[in-house]
Amino acid sequence: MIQFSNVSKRYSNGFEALKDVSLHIAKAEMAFLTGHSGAGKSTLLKMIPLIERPSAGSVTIDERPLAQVKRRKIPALRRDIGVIFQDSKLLNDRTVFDNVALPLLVSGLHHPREAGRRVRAALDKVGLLQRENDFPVYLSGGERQRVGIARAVVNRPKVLIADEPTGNLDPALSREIMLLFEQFNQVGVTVLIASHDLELIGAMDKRIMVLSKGRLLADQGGLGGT
Amino acid sequence: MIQFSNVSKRYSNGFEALKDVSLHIAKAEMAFLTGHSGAGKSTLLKMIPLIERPSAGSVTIDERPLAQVKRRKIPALRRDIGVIFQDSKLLNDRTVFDNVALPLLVSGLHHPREAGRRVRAALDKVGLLQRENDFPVYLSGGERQRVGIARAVVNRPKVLIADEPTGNLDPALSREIMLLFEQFNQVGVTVLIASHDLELIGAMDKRIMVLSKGRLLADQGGLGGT
Amino acid sequence: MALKQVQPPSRPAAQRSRTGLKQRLRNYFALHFHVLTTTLAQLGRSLSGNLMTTMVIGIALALPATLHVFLNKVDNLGASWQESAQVSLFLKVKLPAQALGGLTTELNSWPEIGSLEYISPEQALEEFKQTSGLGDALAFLDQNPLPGVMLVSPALAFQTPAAVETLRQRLSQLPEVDLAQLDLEWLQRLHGLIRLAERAVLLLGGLLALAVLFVIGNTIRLAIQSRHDEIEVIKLIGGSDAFVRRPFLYNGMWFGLFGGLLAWLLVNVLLVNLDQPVRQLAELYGSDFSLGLVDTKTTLLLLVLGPLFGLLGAWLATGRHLRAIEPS
Amino acid sequence: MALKQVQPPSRPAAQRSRTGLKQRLRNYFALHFHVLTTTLAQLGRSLSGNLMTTMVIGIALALPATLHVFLNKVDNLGASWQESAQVSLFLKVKLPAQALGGLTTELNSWPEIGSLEYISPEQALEEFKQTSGLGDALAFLDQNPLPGVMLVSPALAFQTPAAVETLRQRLSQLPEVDLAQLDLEWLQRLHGLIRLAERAVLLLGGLLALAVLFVIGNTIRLAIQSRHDEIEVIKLIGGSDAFVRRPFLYNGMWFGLFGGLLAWLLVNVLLVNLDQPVRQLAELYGSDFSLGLVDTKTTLLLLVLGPLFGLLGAWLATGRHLRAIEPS
Ligand SMILES: Nc1ncnc2c1ncn2[C@@H]1O[C@H](COP(=O)(O)OP(=O)(O)OP(=O)(O)O)[C@@H](O)[C@H]1O
Ligand SMILES: Nc1ncnc2c1ncn2[C@@H]1O[C@H](COP(=O)(O)OP(=O)(O)OP(=O)(O)O)[C@@H](O)[C@H]1O
Ligand SMILES: [Mg+2]
Ligand SMILES: [Mg+2]
Repeated sequence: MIQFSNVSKRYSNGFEALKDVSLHIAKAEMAFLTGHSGAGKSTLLKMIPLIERPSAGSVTIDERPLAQVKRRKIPALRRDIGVIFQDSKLLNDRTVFDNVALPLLVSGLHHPREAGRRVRAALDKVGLLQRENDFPVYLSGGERQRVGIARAVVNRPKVLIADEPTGNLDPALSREIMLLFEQFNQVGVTVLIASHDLELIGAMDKRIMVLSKGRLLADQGGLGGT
Repeated sequence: MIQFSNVSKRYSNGFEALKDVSLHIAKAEMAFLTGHSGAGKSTLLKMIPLIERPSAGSVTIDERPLAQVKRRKIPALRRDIGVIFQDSKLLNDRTVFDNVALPLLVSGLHHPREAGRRVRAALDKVGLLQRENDFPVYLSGGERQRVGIARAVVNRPKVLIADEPTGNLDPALSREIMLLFEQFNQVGVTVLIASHDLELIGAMDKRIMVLSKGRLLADQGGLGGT
Repeated sequence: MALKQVQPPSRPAAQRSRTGLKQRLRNYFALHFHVLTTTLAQLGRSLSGNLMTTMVIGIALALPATLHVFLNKVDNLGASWQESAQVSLFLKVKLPAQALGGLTTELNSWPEIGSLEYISPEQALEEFKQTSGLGDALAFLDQNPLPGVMLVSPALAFQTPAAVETLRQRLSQLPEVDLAQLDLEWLQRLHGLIRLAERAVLLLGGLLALAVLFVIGNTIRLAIQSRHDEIEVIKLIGGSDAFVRRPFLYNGMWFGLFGGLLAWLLVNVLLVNLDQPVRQLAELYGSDFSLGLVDTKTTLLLLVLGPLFGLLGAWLATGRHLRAIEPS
Repeated sequence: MALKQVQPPSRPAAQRSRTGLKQRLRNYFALHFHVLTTTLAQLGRSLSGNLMTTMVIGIALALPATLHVFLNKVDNLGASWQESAQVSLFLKVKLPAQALGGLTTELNSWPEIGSLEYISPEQALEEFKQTSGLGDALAFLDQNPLPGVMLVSPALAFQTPAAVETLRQRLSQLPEVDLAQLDLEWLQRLHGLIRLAERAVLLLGGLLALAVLFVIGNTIRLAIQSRHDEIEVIKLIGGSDAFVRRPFLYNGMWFGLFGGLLAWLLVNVLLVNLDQPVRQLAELYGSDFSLGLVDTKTTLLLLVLGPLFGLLGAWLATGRHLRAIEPS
């Protein structure tokens, strides 16, 4: 489903963050990405929703080369991809409910009952149902991160991308969130997660790709540990 | 040096994030704070630089009750405390160098040679010396977090407070940063770190305090594990 | 996933199960109404700050509007200004009454001529005695040396200095007329004054219209800057440019509308304040002219142009600045 | 830590080893200079947006300044307006030359009187023949019925309608004078016009001054909003309120200064544009009056008031809004 072919990325300051990376993630697969700080994990993930574009090589989703997606069509593409960021990127002037409802609003769902049902289902999954009327500044770091996760899944995307989704969560909660991602994966969502927590991702028994200084070092299917 | 006496914190929405917490951290001690997401770790840390004030009980630093610090005197207090936040809180319109130099500017050090020397020393400690002219958006999540650490230590504070400083770092780098904190501690800085990474903090062989639902559950001196 | 696989991939998930036209239209209007009301609510929330913006827009709109109202009123005065364009015909001395009647009939048929007024030699002498201050001195005269005078006011369409001068020359050719005199200077002064006022209003109006555009554009630009993160997030989530722009456009419109309302208020305050000196001045000219309040036309103009300018300013500001914000 | 333990705890670390007064002063000025230049650089960087703000301020400052310059020039015209306050003394007929000389000497000694002009009966008749259009008719006269006329212009300080009227009454008591006449109406009209203009300038100037304050205040307020995170971080690091406020104050000052410069330019553009119609108008009144460019005093006023208003606006905006931002 997601195909990287000889992708390199040189940033405007001349730094080469990805070097000749090729990989394929199948439909409804769940995979992890790991590597040292600055290895290029976030750079790789950002290419899928077209936040960054490769300087060489190509990325295709569903056989569709992203290089050919016109500016006007980018929003539609992004609506099909749920993204969880390293920092949660919530809007501070809206309640938790409104933050999670945003993707629905953006894709044109205004029916209040239906929207409310979906938002509450998503919040329930991350254990924050009772906080729907709070503003993000009232939440702890881990709670904010979980709201970000709820927002990413509320519109039932086809692809879920998560950048360090458990960086602010305690071990027990981290495992719960990973199980949640696995549930999504089981109903057919393609899931790609970047994480440093080798213990956590090792226990998941899924494919693990290791980046180092922009190169894909190892690509182990379903083995625990590094 | 830092004394919490029966501190409770009820937020404006009625939620009680800390319940009757008492603890004492000695001068030049290094201690860890752990607990589940939403346990109250950040709330506790925020009381030291007067970002939050207790609703009951009192906090004193160096025998000085914080409740009596006047509004005008808060900046001077904060200049003596290095704070590392869960999100790195860098200024995006300044280079890494200028971000790290900010605390020096704020406390009135303008001598360019001296400031440059200190900023570069701090950046060197977190391994980002060669990135001093980049803007924060050009950095990876872990790099940003390390810049935040450099900023917190550049002014040689008497107290160092870190909220999840290694949440975005890989295990090897996390250990390095912990050793850096330990070095600071060894020259007399009082260090208090909130973290979920039990493995990491267990290996440090320092005092660990455990918060749960706003209460101080355990307080173990120099024992590994929970 | 069974549910989803039958759907085309590029349509947002939320719309997949509802594609009826009616539902879409309803969605569309619901969205606009939602944005309309939420932007208004936002405006209300940070009232004190937005009041400042609104005040500036109001002031900028009020000044040219006041001038417009003022000149409008003065234009309506037309009639009392007309006098200044009069041509005085000094008739031949001892003109027979029937020649005078013939002249009157002929002149009345000329399209250039608006109205006539005849002053007989006796009236002229009387008036001359009174106004010249030579009353006693003129008692020496044993006969009336003055001719009859016909005051000719040109029709409205013929009041430019050139047209009046042509008329004067035609009139001076008439056999009954000894001399056709015109206070052309006064007419030219009047036209000079009007030209000056028009030029000033044009410059002022232009500058202030520009100022309104700038104020609104600037406010929206800074609003965009201060909501930079929000815009980034919405774009990341898949919000289209139109979706992102919409609240700012409504915002500009609200600013313009409230600015227009405030301007209306200000214009009235200005008019009331200027009314007394204007009235005093007018009295001296023997006119009962007074400014009154804003007319309906200007009111409507303010309430239409205000939001329009707001929209335009917002459009200009969003065009450049929204595009520049991209997620990173 | 050995180094540190000898230092008092509440002094920031960076200052601990350097407490000399000279060094502190140098630090202080270095800081201000740093903020002064960095805010200017910031302004330069986002030029297009800041240009808008500057334009609005410039326009708002330019309009009252133009009016000020205009009225100033008109005030300097004083001399040519004075005529309108003339009193015409119709002297007794056949006044002996030496009585006339005595009258002239006496009147010249009155402080109320600015200047005198004598028109002999012969001159008067000649002028009357020409201006009345009765040239031929007056040929009937076998002797000159006209008296000599003395035109009296009041001194500058005695040109109010009331003072001129008092003067006229005093003059009419003189034995040599037959009649003292005054076109009081014209004088009153003039004063009415001046009152109106003054009132208009006051209102306009007040409104626009308010607009300048609002524009600058608003710009600073939105700048504060858009740098919310930055302010929060600086406060967290221990930046004092003054430290946080300083760049915004300088920012306001820069806006005011550039706005003032722009206003100066605009005023000149306006004056040049209005010069032609004004000159045409003045020519009709036989004056060679022309607007010219902005005088030095107004230039200085703009360049001082601009930054001052900028500073004031920034002060007002920062006072409320900076305090509201606290780290969380
Ligand atoms: N916009 C940019 N311009 C220049 N360099 C960049 C930019 N973004 C990232 N980089 C650099 O590219 C490298 C890879 O960054 P990336 O964010 O992909 O790392 P990462 O693997 O996600 O690291 P982390 O675990 O710390 O988040 C880093 O060295 C970073 O400094
Ligand atoms: N300003 C606030 N208003 C209301 N409730 C708040 C506020 N800040 C925090 N809380 C609540 O207080 C509780 C403790 O928050 P705190 O940030 O201290 O947790 P934490 O231990 O740091 O959690 P994490 O590991 O997720 O960062 C949370 O449930 C949070 O929702
Ligand atoms: Mg990353
Ligand atoms: Mg926390």
